[in-house]
Amino acid sequence: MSEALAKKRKIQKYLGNVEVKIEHCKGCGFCVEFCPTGALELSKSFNKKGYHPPMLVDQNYCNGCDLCGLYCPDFAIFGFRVGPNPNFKKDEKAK
Amino acid sequence: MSEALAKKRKIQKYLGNVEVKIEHCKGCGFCVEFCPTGALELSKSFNKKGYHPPMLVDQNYCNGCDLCGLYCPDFAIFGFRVGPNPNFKKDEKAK
Amino acid sequence: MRISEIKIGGFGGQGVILTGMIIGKAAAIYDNKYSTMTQAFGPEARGSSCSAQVLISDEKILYPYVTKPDVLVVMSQDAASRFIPDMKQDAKAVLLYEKDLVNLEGIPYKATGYGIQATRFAEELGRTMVLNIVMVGFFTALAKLLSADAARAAVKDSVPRGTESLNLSAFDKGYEYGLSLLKA
Amino acid sequence: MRISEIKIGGFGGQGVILTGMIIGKAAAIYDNKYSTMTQAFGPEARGSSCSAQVLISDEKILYPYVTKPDVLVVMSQDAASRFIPDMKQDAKAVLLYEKDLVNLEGIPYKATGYGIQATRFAEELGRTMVLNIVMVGFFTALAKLLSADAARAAVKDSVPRGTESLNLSAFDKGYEYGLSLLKA
Amino acid sequence: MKADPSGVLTGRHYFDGNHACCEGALAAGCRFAAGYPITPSTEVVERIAKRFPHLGGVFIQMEDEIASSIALQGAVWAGKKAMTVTSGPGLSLMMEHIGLAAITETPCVFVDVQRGGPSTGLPTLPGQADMMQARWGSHGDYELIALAPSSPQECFDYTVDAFNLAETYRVPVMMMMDECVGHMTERVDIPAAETIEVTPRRYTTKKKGEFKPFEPGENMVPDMAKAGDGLRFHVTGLTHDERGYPVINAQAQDKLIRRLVDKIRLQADRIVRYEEDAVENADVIVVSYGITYRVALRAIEMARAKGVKVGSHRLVVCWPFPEKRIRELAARGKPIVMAEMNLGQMYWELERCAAGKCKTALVSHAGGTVHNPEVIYNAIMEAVR
Amino acid sequence: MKADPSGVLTGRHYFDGNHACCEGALAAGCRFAAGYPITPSTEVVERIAKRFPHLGGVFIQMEDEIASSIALQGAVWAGKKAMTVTSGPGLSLMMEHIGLAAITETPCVFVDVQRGGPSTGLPTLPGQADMMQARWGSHGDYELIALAPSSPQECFDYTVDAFNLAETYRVPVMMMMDECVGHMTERVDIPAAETIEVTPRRYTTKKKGEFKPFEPGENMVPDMAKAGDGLRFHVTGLTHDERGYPVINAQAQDKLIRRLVDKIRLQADRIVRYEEDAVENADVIVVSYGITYRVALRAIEMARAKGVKVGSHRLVVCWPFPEKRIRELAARGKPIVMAEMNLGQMYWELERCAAGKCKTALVSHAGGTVHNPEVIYNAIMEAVR
Amino acid sequence: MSEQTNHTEGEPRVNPVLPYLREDRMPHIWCPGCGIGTTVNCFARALTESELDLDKVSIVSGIGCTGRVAGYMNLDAFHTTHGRPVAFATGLKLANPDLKVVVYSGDGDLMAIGGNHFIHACRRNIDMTIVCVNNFLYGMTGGQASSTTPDPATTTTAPYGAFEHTFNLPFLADSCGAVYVARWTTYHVRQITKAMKEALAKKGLSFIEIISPCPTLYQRRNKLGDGLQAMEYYRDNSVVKSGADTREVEIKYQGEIICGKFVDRERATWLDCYNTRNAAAIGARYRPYPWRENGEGGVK
Amino acid sequence: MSEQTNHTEGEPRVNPVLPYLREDRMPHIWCPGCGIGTTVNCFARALTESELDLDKVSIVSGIGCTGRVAGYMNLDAFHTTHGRPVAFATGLKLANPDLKVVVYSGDGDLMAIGGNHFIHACRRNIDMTIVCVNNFLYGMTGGQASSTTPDPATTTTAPYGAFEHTFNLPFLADSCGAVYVARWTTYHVRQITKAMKEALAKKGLSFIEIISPCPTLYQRRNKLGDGLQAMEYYRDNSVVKSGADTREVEIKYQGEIICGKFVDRERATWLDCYNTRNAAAIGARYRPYPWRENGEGGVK
Ligand SMILES: Cc1ncc(C[n+]2csc(CCOP(=O)(O)OP(=O)(O)O)c2C)c(N)n1
Ligand SMILES: Cc1ncc(C[n+]2csc(CCOP(=O)(O)OP(=O)(O)O)c2C)c(N)n1
Ligand code: SF4
Ligand code: SF4
Ligand code: SF4
Ligand code: SF4
Ligand code: SF4
Ligand code: SF4
Ligand SMILES: [Mg+2]
Ligand SMILES: [Mg+2]
Repeated sequence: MSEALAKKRKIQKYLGNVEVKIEHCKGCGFCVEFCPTGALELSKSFNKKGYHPPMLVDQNYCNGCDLCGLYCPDFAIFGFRVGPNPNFKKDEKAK
Repeated sequence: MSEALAKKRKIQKYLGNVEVKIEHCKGCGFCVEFCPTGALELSKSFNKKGYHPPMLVDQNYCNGCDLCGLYCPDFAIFGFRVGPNPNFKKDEKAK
Repeated sequence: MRISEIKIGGFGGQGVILTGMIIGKAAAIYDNKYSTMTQAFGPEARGSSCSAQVLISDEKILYPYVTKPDVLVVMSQDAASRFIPDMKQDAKAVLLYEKDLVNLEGIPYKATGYGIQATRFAEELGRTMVLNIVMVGFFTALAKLLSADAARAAVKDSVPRGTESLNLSAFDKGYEYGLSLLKA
Repeated sequence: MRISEIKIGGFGGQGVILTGMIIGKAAAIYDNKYSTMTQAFGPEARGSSCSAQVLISDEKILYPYVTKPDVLVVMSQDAASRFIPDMKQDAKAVLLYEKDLVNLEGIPYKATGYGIQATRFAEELGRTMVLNIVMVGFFTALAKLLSADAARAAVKDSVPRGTESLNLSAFDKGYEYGLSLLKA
Repeated sequence: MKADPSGVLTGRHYFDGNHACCEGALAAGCRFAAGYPITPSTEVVERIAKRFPHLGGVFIQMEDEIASSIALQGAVWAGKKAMTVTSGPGLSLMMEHIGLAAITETPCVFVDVQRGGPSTGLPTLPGQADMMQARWGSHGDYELIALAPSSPQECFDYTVDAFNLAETYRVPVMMMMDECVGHMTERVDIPAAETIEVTPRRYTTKKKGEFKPFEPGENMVPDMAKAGDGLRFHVTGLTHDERGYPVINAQAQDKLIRRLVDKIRLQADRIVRYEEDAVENADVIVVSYGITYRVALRAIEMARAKGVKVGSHRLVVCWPFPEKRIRELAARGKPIVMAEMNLGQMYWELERCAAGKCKTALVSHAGGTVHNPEVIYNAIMEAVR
Repeated sequence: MKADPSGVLTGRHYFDGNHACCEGALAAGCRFAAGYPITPSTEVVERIAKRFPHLGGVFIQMEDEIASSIALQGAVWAGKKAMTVTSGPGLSLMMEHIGLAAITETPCVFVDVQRGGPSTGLPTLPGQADMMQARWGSHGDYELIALAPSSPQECFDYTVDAFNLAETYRVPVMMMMDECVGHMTERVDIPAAETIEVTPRRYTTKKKGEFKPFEPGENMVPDMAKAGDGLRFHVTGLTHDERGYPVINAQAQDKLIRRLVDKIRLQADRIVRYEEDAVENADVIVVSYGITYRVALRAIEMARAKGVKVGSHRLVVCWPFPEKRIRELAARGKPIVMAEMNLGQMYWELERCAAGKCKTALVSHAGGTVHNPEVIYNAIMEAVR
Repeated sequence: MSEQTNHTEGEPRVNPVLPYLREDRMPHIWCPGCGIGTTVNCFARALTESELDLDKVSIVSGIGCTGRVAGYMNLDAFHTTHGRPVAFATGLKLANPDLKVVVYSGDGDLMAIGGNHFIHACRRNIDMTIVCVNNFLYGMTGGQASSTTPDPATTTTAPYGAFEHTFNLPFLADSCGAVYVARWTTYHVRQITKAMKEALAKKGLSFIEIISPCPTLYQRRNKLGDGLQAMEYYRDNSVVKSGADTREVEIKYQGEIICGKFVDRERATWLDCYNTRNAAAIGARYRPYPWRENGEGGVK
Repeated sequence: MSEQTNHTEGEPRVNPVLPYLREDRMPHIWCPGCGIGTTVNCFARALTESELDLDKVSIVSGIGCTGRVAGYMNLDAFHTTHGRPVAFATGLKLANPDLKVVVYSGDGDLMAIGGNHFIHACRRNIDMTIVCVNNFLYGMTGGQASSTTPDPATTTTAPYGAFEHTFNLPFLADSCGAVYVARWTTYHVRQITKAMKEALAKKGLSFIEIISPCPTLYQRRNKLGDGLQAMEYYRDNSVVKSGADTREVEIKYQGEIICGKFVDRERATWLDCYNTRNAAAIGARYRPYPWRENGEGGVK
């Protein structure tokens, strides 16, 4: 999985972020798997019910599209856009 | 109706006949209408319930096909074959 | 409290229930009396004989069933043989019957009987169906339980729209024939 | 009639009910005693905590519920905090707990407590799932209500076919660890 | 509140009980009916089907009685007064939803025109053998109200009452008619709309957030809400708290179910209704209801003609049973005879409440026709012997 | 007749009540089951689904409970012993067909694992509030038999009894279990097949023409027939004569329905079953059934420990109610306390039969869990005060 | 007139339908010109031609005028509850697969209250024949609308005319999986007979819709004459299109009636599936149901 | 970790689904990886995009895991009895046609016990949206077979594998008259959202089937992994064929899942028909239901 995820990762034009309601997460992995930019990962730590909630790998990868939110069956995560990504151009050039 | 019936009437090769359970007849007229040879007619007289049961107009017209029986919703009539119709040939010649 | 007990018998299609209905309604609505109409279904829902029972009284009616009819109206042989034996055995009781359909021979009764060829009258009016209204007229004349006005009013508002005058003629036919029998 | 009351608490997925089932079956079938097992569903059918109650007696058991457990087995913090206060307040009572999942700090009790890292033992055997069987072994050693043979037999015929030896090893792990604590 | 004149056919009519029941519903403000045909009740909805399009009401013939008995409740929660009409076999199919109406406190009216049972039984002939079913036919504990008319006039009047009681107590109310009453035609006087008392639905005045749809108010009964008003309430057939949220434990059960039962049991004095005649000095009292009441009156007349002091207690409201009153009557020590068109149903309640204080006797009848008054008369004479 | 060994899981088991019930059915010869899943009863049919293919039985999960409750009857008339299993909401849906089984005298078994009601109520928690429904839930007059087990062993034993009673009296028999008993695991000893008494269906020995499918024979019960044997019989839910032909009048109704009712009422002495302990010298008797019986025993123990002479009367067969015996016990004049997990159901029968001869008290409970024994204890102490 | 008349020569004969009837229940309750009786003739003839062991044929009905058919047939006959004959028949058939099971049901019985059992039985392909007499309303209860009453026919519960969309029964049966689907009218007595014969021979759920007059309630109320006029209407307005796409055989008020055999296909029955699956999962130990001790022997 | 984390900048925000939920009932009871919650997100988004007055939207459910949806939505919500939400919704809608009525139902609720209400509602074309979460079995009661369980998946009541033929729900809805029919899987969150939006806008009965994982009972028992694996399966094995003939969209065990919008047509609703017919029969005196005093005014 993580390899496939890594492939998707690209610095995004817009900067997004997610909020996770950790205690509501049941660790199903939908958000991680279906984030179009591979921005999420299940964290190593447990919540109180013993599930691994997701976390952003790097904010640069998240464009705030909220697809994670649309997938999350537990209403435990959502994404939002913060603004243009200052790192975006640099990255493009680097490419 | 009777005109249409009359048109169907022809002397039949085989002689048939019908039995009518008069008190079970409800005078619906199915047998009369759908007898292929127009051999039946509703009688003028009533049964005890006030219906007009059917009767054979002329045995020569009945070939005993029992279509009347197949139609009769009250199981009040059935037709059967008696034998070859001695009158049959004469009629053919006459024609 | 004097209750008049009326029973009407015949077979399905003769309008037995409507007959009872009109008689009851005439009494209850237009004569301002009390009246109760009940109907008896045959053993099966369709195609069999049926009867209506009407009670008429000046006071509220409690027990709503006929025990011994004061007036019996019969429109079929079957009804005649089943119901006549249960009539009040009294010359004041009235037996009304369809003359062409009912043969009273061999059926004992004490009531005063009047026959009418209601079906023939109805046919003369062009609609066999109104035989029951002829009977209502006949009943009104002879049973003396309804005012003629009340009966007419009840006929009028119980029959299908557009058929009122036909039905009123039927009523009058029966009523007048009834009166004529009385005079005779 | 002396009835031993046992309660087992944990969360769904730990095999709490099966633990109760095996203990009860060992007593009822293989030790020829009487035993009753009842289970408590949480407020909702899925995903919440659950518990099993087992009674063991030499005589027929009438009232089938635990009032004050003589032996309490807890495999989650939630079960510990909910059930320990209801235990028999007696040093002869036995409290068995999953050392890694339950922290007894701040929960008062009079029973004699024994902890075991059942989950870790299970993981060592290669199947976290067998943690409950480790617990059954631990229970057998310390609660002294079952013969080891009976418990083994019950384990054997309660687990899925093909997993018997794994489960018996799990049992032995818990059983031996339990005995070792007694000796200590 | 007074009846909406548009639905009231003021005047003197010659109606059978089924037609009168329809008119009662219209007068009471019923504007939704769901039904499935069944003899001998069908005339009620047939008349409704004719009348509603002129009154802004909707009748729908559903695919079966189960659907009818819940479509009805949907309509109530959308703000309509609603009823369904059936007979024994249909009532049996409605049992699950009578329980739903009870637990969700949905005010609605079920009309049962009783015929001979069990099963398909005697489709065209009368019976009074659904009385216990009306009370006990759904699983679990609940209470409701049942009325038994004995004439077309009462079919009109009690149907109005049924709708009113449904609103007051938020329970399903059963109109326990029978084939005799349903098909008997008599004078029915429908009064002017402004003289017909109609209980409006008691809607909450609270706002979303404050409003708890199952918080008991007046008469232990919560205020109502209807869909579309912005209250965003939740209704469930699960055991629930005052917010209407499911709570699956014994405490919530005790709180909710006891209230549902107590709102009828504790207020029974206000709901119970009966008619009595000459019970004070009676040597024997006849208890009856529905059409059998009128038959019993004939028997009472006969006995009185023989000089027996006979009293009559007639149940108008059958459920709740007039326990207190029957205990009083029994305490007089004089026999009580009960006639009903079944093999013993309300009679068990009578016997229970009599509590051995007086002799009781049942004049049973398997149905198919009313009692012969003689049989009741004989039982009366036997009781005073 | 002895049980067919192929269906008997002889030996000592550790089963919950639902599994035991399944095994009881198999031992009794049940080879057809139709069901629809519902908590807390589903394990019964789940086990059946596993077991039947090995035994030449057929289980079909029908589209709903209505279908189940009649598919069952089709199977009986094809010659199988059959049952269905449900809980309150499903039982409500089966009401019409319980009436059908009653009027067609179809021997069959309905298992109700009671949960908290009404409506969806408490799906996973116990109740005993379908008791009156079991008796009265279908329209019209009829009688049936209901049993209430209090342990897995009894779930096995009584299920065998239920099938046997169904055959003997040709009535639907209700197994009134509850969630506690259904989900409680205990030792269940299944005896050897040759020691299990199984009542075979009493098929007619008559030929077509002579045979009348509803002519009462032994025990007022007609002999059975099954489809395919050339008897060309007719079965209807309408009121019928001995030939099974519809007869729609009061006489036929009286004849048929009185027999249906009387075959239970008049033979109640043979059907009624209870267990008593120390009632002879008791100062108070506790009446209970099902799981509540076992809870009451704890309360009785507590009271006895205080020196109170407490007797116990435990209903095994709930319907018919042990009227005669309760009247005898009441005649002793000592109080009777009843505990049941509902707000008063069998209690009304107790009160009726006590007929004022003794004090009676109800220890009610809305369901969701068993009584706290203390509460019953308190009622006992209160009763003897 | 004597009871049996017009019988001029030959031996006393019996109406060929009589052996199939319970004579002691005749005359039946159906109205003059009602088509149900006609379908019974066809059924009797189909039974004769099928050469079935009649002792093994059961007939199951619900409640309704059509529902009375079971009670008149000299077979093992079950007059069950309204809407439930298919569910009863399912139990009957599965409990003894040697029985040939026929359900006779009205449009209300089968498709209103009984609709769920119908669609599930079709889906499961329970081996039975279902005959639906469609008279476009509820006859027995006095002429209420059903799910087949065409707009704008009036009925007692649709006094201003029926207005709901109707079910196209052959299409529904087809959609749910019936293996044999046909429609005829009571005019088509020979075709009905043939269809019934085919249906009886077909393994799986076969469905025959028969359009039939209800002169008392449907024809009269809608001023369409009597039973005979209905029959003439059927004769003049039926179009035989065997193999027609069932989507296209909807019936409109007084429109043409498309008749014919629409579906005839093979599909494993419920019991086939049951045995196949159990054999696959349980293996050789599984004894197919019903187990026959010795090949052709009886059900164990 | 604190309750709300990873929230590094900007204002405190809310999950856009939250306003549609009864927060005081969260967390919900659904299992890890259960797809029902995902469909709720889509529904919430569709409601937003539809710009409906939420005070006028009612949601009706029966009993089942899916049936719990009603109870979690911050709408007027009715958690009725098992199998009956469509019948309840019919009453609700007809009694107040201004309401937008949505039924959320499981495959067992809708098509087993509730099948009759479903087919009749489709036939009548009652104006409502029905969402069916098809997880191939009965979740709430512990994993019994339903009429959609594909052969040979095992369930608790089909321990040797399900063997009955299954319903093809889009085809059935289509056959019975639904005007909008679509199928998607929980993988297709955007498409579900769009379908729901279209369905909400559609007059008449719209039906959306959503294939959804039940990891606890279906996937696990059949060794198909967890919820995520089911989602990946959907992603890899779904074939979008909008406009496909509904006859051809049957689902086989672990076969391809044909998704798309299959039906989108116009057909008068029950209420349209009711008004048209009454107006025709009664004439000018007839006031169409619901009568609005002044054009756009409220229901009288
Ligand atoms: C549960 C139940 N509901 C209603 C009825 C009343 N009922 C008897 S027959 C019938 C409908 C008959 O219509 P159909 O099935 O079309 O048969 P038809 O009489 O037209 O042949 C109804 C509604 C009943 N007997 N049982
Ligand atoms: C009348 C009735 N029968 C049975 C039940 C038990 N029951 C509750 S939910 C359910 C099935 C749920 O399956 P489905 O509709 O597919 O929903 P899911 O849980 O799979 O989402 C059943 C049978 C009930 N509550 N009521
Ligand atoms: S908001 Fe979009 S990009 Fe950011 S984590 Fe969620 S799905 Fe990935
Ligand atoms: S989708 Fe939701 S529940 Fe699943 S892992 Fe992500 S945040 Fe947790
Ligand atoms: S037997 Fe044939 S030919 Fe003779 S009357 Fe009957 S239908 Fe006509
Ligand atoms: S078809 Fe039968 S009922 Fe009709 S007229 Fe002929 S004999 Fe009489
Ligand atoms: S009412 Fe109609 S269907 Fe019934 S018997 Fe009469 S004509 Fe036939
Ligand atoms: S049992 Fe299945 S459908 Fe129900 S919540 Fe769990 S995963 Fe979802
Ligand atoms: Mg019909
Ligand atoms: Mg499901």
